[in-house]
Amino acid sequence: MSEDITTPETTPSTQATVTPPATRNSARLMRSGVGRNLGLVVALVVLCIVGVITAGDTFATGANVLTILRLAAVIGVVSVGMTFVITGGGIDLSVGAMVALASVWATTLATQQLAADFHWIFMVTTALVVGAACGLVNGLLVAYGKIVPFIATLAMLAAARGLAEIISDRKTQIITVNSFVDFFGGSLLGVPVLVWIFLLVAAAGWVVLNRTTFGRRTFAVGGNAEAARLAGIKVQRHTVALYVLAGLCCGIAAVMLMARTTTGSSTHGQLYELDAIAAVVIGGTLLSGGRGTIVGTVIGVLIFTTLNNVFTLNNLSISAQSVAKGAIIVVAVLLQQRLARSSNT
Amino acid sequence: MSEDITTPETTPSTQATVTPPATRNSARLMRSGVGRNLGLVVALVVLCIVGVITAGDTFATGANVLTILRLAAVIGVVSVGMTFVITGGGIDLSVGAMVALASVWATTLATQQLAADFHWIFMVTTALVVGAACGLVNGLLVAYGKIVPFIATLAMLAAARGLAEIISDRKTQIITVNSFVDFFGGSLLGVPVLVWIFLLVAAAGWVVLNRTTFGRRTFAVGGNAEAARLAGIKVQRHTVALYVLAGLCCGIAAVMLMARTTTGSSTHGQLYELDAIAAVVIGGTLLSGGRGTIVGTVIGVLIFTTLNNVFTLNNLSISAQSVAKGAIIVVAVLLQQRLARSSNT
Amino acid sequence: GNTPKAEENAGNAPANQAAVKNDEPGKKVKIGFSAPAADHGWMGAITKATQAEAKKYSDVELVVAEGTNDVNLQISQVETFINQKVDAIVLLPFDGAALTPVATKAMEAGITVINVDREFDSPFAARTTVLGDNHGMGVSAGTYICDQLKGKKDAVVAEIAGIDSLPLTQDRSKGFKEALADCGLKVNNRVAAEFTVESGEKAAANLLQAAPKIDAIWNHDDDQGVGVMAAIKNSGRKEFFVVGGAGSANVMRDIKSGSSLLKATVIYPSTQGADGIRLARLLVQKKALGDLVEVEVPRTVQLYAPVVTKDNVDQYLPTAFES
Amino acid sequence: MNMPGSDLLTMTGIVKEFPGVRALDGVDLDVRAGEVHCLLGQNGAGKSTLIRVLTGAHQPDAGTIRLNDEPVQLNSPTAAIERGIAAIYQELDLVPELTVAENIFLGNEPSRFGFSRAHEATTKAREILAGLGHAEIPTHRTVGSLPAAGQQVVSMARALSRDARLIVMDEPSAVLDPEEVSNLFRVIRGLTERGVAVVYISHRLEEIRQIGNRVTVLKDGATVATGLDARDTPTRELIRLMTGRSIEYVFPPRNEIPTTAPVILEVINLSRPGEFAGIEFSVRAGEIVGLAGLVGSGRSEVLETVYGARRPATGFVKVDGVALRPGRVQAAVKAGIGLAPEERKSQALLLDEAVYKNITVSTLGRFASAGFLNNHAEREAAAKLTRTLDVRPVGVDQPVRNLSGGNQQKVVLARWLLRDCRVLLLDEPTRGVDVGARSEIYTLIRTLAANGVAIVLVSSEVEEVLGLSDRVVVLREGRSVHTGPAQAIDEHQVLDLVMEGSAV
Ligand SMILES: Nc1ncnc2c1ncn2[C@@H]1O[C@H](COP(=O)(O)OP(=O)(O)OP(=O)(O)O)[C@@H](O)[C@H]1O
Ligand SMILES: Nc1ncnc2c1ncn2[C@@H]1O[C@H](COP(=O)(O)OP(=O)(O)OP(=O)(O)O)[C@@H](O)[C@H]1O
Ligand SMILES: [Mg+2]
Ligand SMILES: [Mg+2]
Repeated sequence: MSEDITTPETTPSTQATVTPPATRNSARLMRSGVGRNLGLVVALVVLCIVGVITAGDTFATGANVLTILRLAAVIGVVSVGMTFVITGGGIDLSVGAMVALASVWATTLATQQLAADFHWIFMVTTALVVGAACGLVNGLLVAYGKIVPFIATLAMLAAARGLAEIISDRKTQIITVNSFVDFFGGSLLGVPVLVWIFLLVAAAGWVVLNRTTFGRRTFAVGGNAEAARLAGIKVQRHTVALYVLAGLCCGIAAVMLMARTTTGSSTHGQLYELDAIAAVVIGGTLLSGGRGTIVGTVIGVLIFTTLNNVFTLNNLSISAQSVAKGAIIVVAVLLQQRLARSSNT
Repeated sequence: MSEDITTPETTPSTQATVTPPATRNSARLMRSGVGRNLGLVVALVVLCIVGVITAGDTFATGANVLTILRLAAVIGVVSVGMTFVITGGGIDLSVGAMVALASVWATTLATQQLAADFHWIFMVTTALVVGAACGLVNGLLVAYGKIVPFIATLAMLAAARGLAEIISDRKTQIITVNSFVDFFGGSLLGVPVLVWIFLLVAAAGWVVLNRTTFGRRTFAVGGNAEAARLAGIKVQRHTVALYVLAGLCCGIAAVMLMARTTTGSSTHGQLYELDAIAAVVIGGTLLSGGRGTIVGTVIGVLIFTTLNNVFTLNNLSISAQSVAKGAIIVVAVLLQQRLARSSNT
Repeated sequence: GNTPKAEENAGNAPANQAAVKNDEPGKKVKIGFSAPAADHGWMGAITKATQAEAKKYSDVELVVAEGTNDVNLQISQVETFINQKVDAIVLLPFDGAALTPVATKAMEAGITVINVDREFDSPFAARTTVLGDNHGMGVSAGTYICDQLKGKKDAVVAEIAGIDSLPLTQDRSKGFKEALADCGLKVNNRVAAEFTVESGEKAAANLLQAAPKIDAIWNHDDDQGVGVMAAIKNSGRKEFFVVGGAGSANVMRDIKSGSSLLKATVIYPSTQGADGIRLARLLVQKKALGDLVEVEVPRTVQLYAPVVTKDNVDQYLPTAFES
Repeated sequence: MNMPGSDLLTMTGIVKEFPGVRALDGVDLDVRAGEVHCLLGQNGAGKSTLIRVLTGAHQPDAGTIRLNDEPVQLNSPTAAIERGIAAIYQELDLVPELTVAENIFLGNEPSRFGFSRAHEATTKAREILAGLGHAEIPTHRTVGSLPAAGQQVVSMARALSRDARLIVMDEPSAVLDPEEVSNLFRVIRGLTERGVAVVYISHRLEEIRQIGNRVTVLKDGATVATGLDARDTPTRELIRLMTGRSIEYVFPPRNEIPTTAPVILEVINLSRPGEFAGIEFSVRAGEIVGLAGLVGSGRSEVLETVYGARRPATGFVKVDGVALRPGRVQAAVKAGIGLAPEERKSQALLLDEAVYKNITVSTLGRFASAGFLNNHAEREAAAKLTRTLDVRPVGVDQPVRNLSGGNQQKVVLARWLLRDCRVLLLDEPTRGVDVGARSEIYTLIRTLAANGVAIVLVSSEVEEVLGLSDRVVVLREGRSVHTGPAQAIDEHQVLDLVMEGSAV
C-alpha cells in the first residue's frame, strides 16, 4: 500500500553504529517497546485526559476502567488473531462471521444439553473447534487454493453467517447453562474473567510473535514470501496455521461474547472485521505484511474502546460521534508519526 | 498479500522471445483482453446458463437484463473509481459514505430550490463537487499526511457518514425536482440513462487506465512507488488525483442512486466499500497495487449482480443464499485460475 | 383443506375466526417478499412469520428475496418481481421514500403492493399499508414510565435506542420525549445500539457508567434487550426498572416471572409481514376483510402498540415472537 | 553540449546524515564533460548515497552542487532530470508490472494530449535497445518477467532515453557477463564522444582501467583521493586508499580432493523447456563446481531447479544417491541443500527485518528450544559472521534496508554460511561486494569446501569461476557444452565456448 510513498528519510531508522552496549540496549528497548508505540500511548493518554476533564467523576473510576477493558476484551482477542494473519501477509474478513457461527454452534440445544449434563467445557470446546475449523478452510483456500485472502475470507464471511442463520433459525439462543455464565461472567482478584482471558491471549500472542520460531517465520512469510520459501520455510503450511490461529481467536471471542450477552446469535460480531483491522493497522502493523506488533494492536483496541466510552459519557449524538471519531483518528495517527520520527533523531 | 506465495510456475509467464509477430499479436490479445479475463467470462456465462435453466422464462428477458444492468450501474461506477485507487497502491473504505454525503448534500432544500429555479445541473454539480472534495481530503491525508490509506479512508467513512446524518437530520430527503428524476430515470435508445452512464464511466476509465500517461503512471505508482518517484513522477500529486477520481465516481454514483430512489439519505451506499473492493479484486486487480483491469472490474460487478438476480428468481432460502454465495465465489475464482493457467501454457 | 394448519404457534397471529370463509382456496397467488437484512432479531422474526403464514395457504406461492440494507439492491429485487409477473409484492423497505418509485412502478404494472412497517411517501405506491405505531410506542413507553415514577420530579430516565439513522427510531424517541415532557420528565441519558444483542450489551455497559443513578430505562428493542439485561446483570445495579420494546416472548416470560428488572414492554408486532401476506392474498383474490362490513380491504392498517405488564402478559404471550 | 574537458559538475562538502549514521561526511566530486569518472569505495563507503544526492532522491544536509558553475538545488528527482542528470540505480528501480517500453519511458512517455502513443514508444524503445545491443528484448513484455540482466538493460535504456548530459551508473555491471560488459563499454564510449559525462561505480577494478578516465575514492563517507588517473594508478594504491590496508587480491589455494571423496550431489538429465535441457553434473564432498555461461544461459534456473524451487520437466537430483522429490524445496532442504539466490531483494532479503534475523531465518531451529528463540545466541552467531564478512555498520540490529548494496549481499551469504549445508548452491555470491570482503568470501568458501561441503558456484565473472572452482561446467543456451577441471581451461577459452560452443 502506498505508505511506501514516504521518502527514504522518514523510514524508521536505527541507532548509531558506535553506540556503547548499554545505550544500545536501552535504545533497542525504546525502539521495540515504548518507543515505537510512543505516539499511540500518547494518543491514548490524551484521550484519557479528555475523558477525565469532560467526565471526570465517572471516567476515572475503577468500575469505568473495567467497563472499558471488558468492552475491549472481545474485539481485542479477535484483533490479536488478526495481527498474526496480517503480519503474515494476509487478511481475514470473516472474523465476525466466525464469531457468530461459533457462538451459535456452541449454544445449540444439543450442546447446551451436553454442557448442562456434564460440564460447560463442552460449549467452550465447540466454539473453539468451530472457529479453528473455519480458519482451517480459510487457510487451505488461501495457501493451497491460491485464492487471494480478501476473496477467500469474503466467501467465508458470507458462508459462515449464512450457516449461523440456518443453525439458529435466526433466533437468539439464550444460554441456560448457569455454570458457564457464572464462570465467564465472574471475576478473579477483582478483575473480570473476560479481561483475564484478553490479557492471557494478548500475552501469549506477544510471546509467540516475538519469541518463537513460529513468530519469526510469520514475519518472514509476510515480509517476502518468496524469500521465505527459498529460505526453507514451509510457507503454505505456515499460512494455514495463521488462519487457524485467527479462527481459534474468534472461537475464544465467541465464548467471551456468549458470556457477556448470555446468548449465541447469528448477528454477533457484525463488522468485527473492520474494527479488528482498524485496531491492528492503527497499532502499527503493516497491511502489506511483514511488520506487526501485538502491543500496538492492544493499544489500538483500547483507543477505539476508550473513544466510544468517552463519547457515551459525554452524551454526544451518534452523528457528532462519527464526525469526531474520524477527526480523532486522523489526529492520533499524525501525532504518532510526529513522535515516532522525533524519537528516532 | 500472500498470493505471492505461488510458485514461479504459476506466475503468468510469457511467450518465447522469438515468436513471429503475427502469433505474438494474437497471443498478446489473448493475454491482455479476453485471455486474462477468460475465467471471469466463463464464470459469468456459467452463471447465466444456470439462470436460464432455473428461471428461463424471466431470466432471459430484456427487462431482466436491464434490471441486472441497472443494479450493476451504481456499484459499477463506484468500482471503476476503486480500481484506480487500488491499482495505484491504495484503498478507499469511504466510498459508501461519500455516496451518502453527496446524495444528502445534493438534495438539501437549498440545492433543490436552486435546481428547481434554474436547472438540475446544480444538483449534479453539487454531488460531484462533494464527492471530489471528500476524495481530495482522502488523497491529501494519504499522500501528504502519510496516513495509511486504510486508516485515512476509515476516518473519512466515519466523518462523512456522520456529516451526512447531521445535514439530513437523519431524514430521508425526497427529490421534488421532476426534471432531474425524469432525465436520469429515463431511457435513451431503449437503454436506461443510468446504464449509459455506467458504460461511459467504464469506457472512460478503461481509456484513462490503458491509453493515457495518467494510467501508466498509476500502474507505476502502485507497482513501485519509489521507482516512480525516481523516474520523476510526482507520486504524491498522483496519489491525490487517484483519490479525487474515486470521490468523483462516488459523486456520479450518488446522482445515479438519487435518480433511482428519488431520495438523498445518509443511509445510502451501505457497505459499498466491501462490494466494490470485492468486485475489483475478483476482477483481477491486485490488492497490493500495480496491476488493475477495468474490464475485470466490470465483469466482477456483473457476476455479483447476476448472482443476486438468479438467487431472487429462484427463491432460495435467504440463509442458504449466503452459503451458496460463498461457495460460488470460491468456485468462480478457482475456475478462473485454472483457465488463466491453462491459457498460458 | 386450505384452512390454516393447526397453529403450533410459530409466532403468528391467532386464528382469526371470522376470516374462516376467506381461507377457502381461490385463485393461485404469487407473492414476492423483500425486507432489509435480518441483522437483528425482530427483522428475522418478521421474515420467518411471513414465510410461515404463506405456507398455510395452498394457493399462495411466496418468493423471498435476500434481505438487504442497500436500497439499490432492494429496488432491483422489486424490479425482478415485476419481471417475474408476481401478483403481489409485500415490501418492507429499508427506506420507505427510496423504494417509493419502484413500488409505484409495480403498482402501475398491475401488481398489488402491500407496504409494511416503513411507509412509502406516496399513496400511489401501495394498495394497502400495514404499519406498526412507532410514535405510539414511544408515547406508551413514556406514559408508563411517567405513571411509575409519578411524583419523582428529579427522576433520571435513560433511553437505549435502536439504529439511530432509521426514521422509525426517531419516531419512537420523539414519542417518548413528548410523553415524558407531559409529566415533567426528560431523557437524561441516551445511547443508541443496533438492534442486536451484542450492541445492546455494549451500549448499556457504557450507559451504566455514564449515569451513576437511574430510575427508569426504556430500551427500544427486546432483542437488543437481551444484551442490555446481561450488561445490567454484570453491573449488579438494581435501582431502576426497565421497559422493553417490540415484545419478544423472552421478555414477556421475564415480565411474568416478576423477579426481573424488566417490568413492561411495548409491543411492536412482528406479524406485520404475515398480515401483509394475508392482505395481499385477499386483494388478489378480490375478497374483503372478514370482520369489516366494508367490501374492500382498507388502505391503511395501523397496529396497536399496547403496554404489556405482569397484569396482562398472559394475553400477549401466545403471539409474541421468539427472538 | 559542453566542450569535453570543462567542469560539468562540482559537488563540494556534501554531508548526508541518516538517523545515527553519517553516510556522507564532506564529500567532494568534480566531473568533466565527456569523461568517465569512476567512483571507488568499500561497501558502505557512501557511493550510492552520493549518487542519490546528485539525482535529487536524497536531500543533503550540507554542501553545494554546481552544474556548469551555477549553484543548483536538486530537491526532487524531477529537478535533477530536468537538468539533464539521469541515473541507473544500484537497486533496479523498475516497475515489474509495466512493459519494457513503458518502463523505459516512465515519467517521460511519448504522448499527445495526455494519451500515450504506444506505437511511438515501442519504436523508440526498440531503437534504444538495439543501440544497447539488445534488440532481442521484447518491448511488450512485462519487466518483472525478465531476468536480472535484462532488467539491467532496461534500466540503462531508460537512462539513455532522456537526453542527459550526465549519466550516473551505480554498479551496472554487477549482473552482467563479460560479453555484456564490453557491450556496455561500447555504449559508454559512444556517449562520451558526444560529450556526455558518465559517473561509473564498480567494484571490479579491471573495468575501471578499461573505461575510466579519472577516479575518486571514497572512504567512510569522505573523499580520500580525487582526480587519480584511472589507467596508471596502481591497483595496490587504489585498494589501500579504499580499505586503508593492503590486500592480496588473489584466490586462495585449492584443496586436494581425495579420489575417495564420496559424490554428494548428482544432477541427472535435468530439463525445463525453454530454459535448459539435459544438464548433468555431480559434485563430490569438498569439491567446488563452477557454472560458467552468459547471462541468460540458464544457470540460475538450474540452481533453482536443483533446489526444488522449480519443477523439472525431466530428470532428477540425487543427494547421497537418494533421489529427491522433484519441485519440493522442503525435500532439498531436508537433504541438506542450501541456495543463496541471485536476486537479493526479491528472493532473499526481509528488508524491514534486522540483520541478525535475516541471517538466522533458515537456521531458526538451532537457536530454539521448544520453539522459543534464544535471541542472545542468535545475535552472537550473526555478529560473528558479520565480523568475518566485514558487514558495515557493525550492529546486527538495524534493518537490512538501511545497509548498502554490497553489505546486503554479505548478509545473504552469511545466512547460508551459518547453515550447516551438505550442498551449497551459490548464485553470484560476490555480486556488488568490494575487493576486501571478496577475498574473505573466497577464503570462506574454500574453508567450507575443505570441511566437506559440496559447492556449486555461479558467477558472471569468469575469472571468479575459474579461480575458485575445481571443475567447471560451461553452459550455452541452456545446454552444457563443456565439463572439465578448472585448471585445464582459461578465460578466453571459456568465452569462446559460451559464445560459439565450438572451441577447445
Ligand atoms: N536509508 C538509510 N538509513 C540509514 N542508513 C543508511 C540509509 N541508506 C544508506 N545508509 C548507510 O549509509 C552508508 C553508505 O551507504 P551506501 O549505500 O551509500 O554505500 P555504497 O558505497 O553504495 O556501498 P555498496 O558498494 O555496498 O553499494 C552505509 O553505512 C549505509 O548503511
Ligand atoms: N537479456 C535478456 N533479454 C531477454 N531475455 C533474457 C535475457 N537474458 C536472459 N533471458 C531469458 O532468461 C532465461 C534464463 O536467464 P537467467 O538469468 O536465469 O540465466 P543465467 O544463466 O542464470 O544468467 P544470470 O547470470 O544473469 O543469472 C533465458 O532462457 C532467456 O530466455
Ligand atoms: Mg551502493
Ligand atoms: Mg542467474
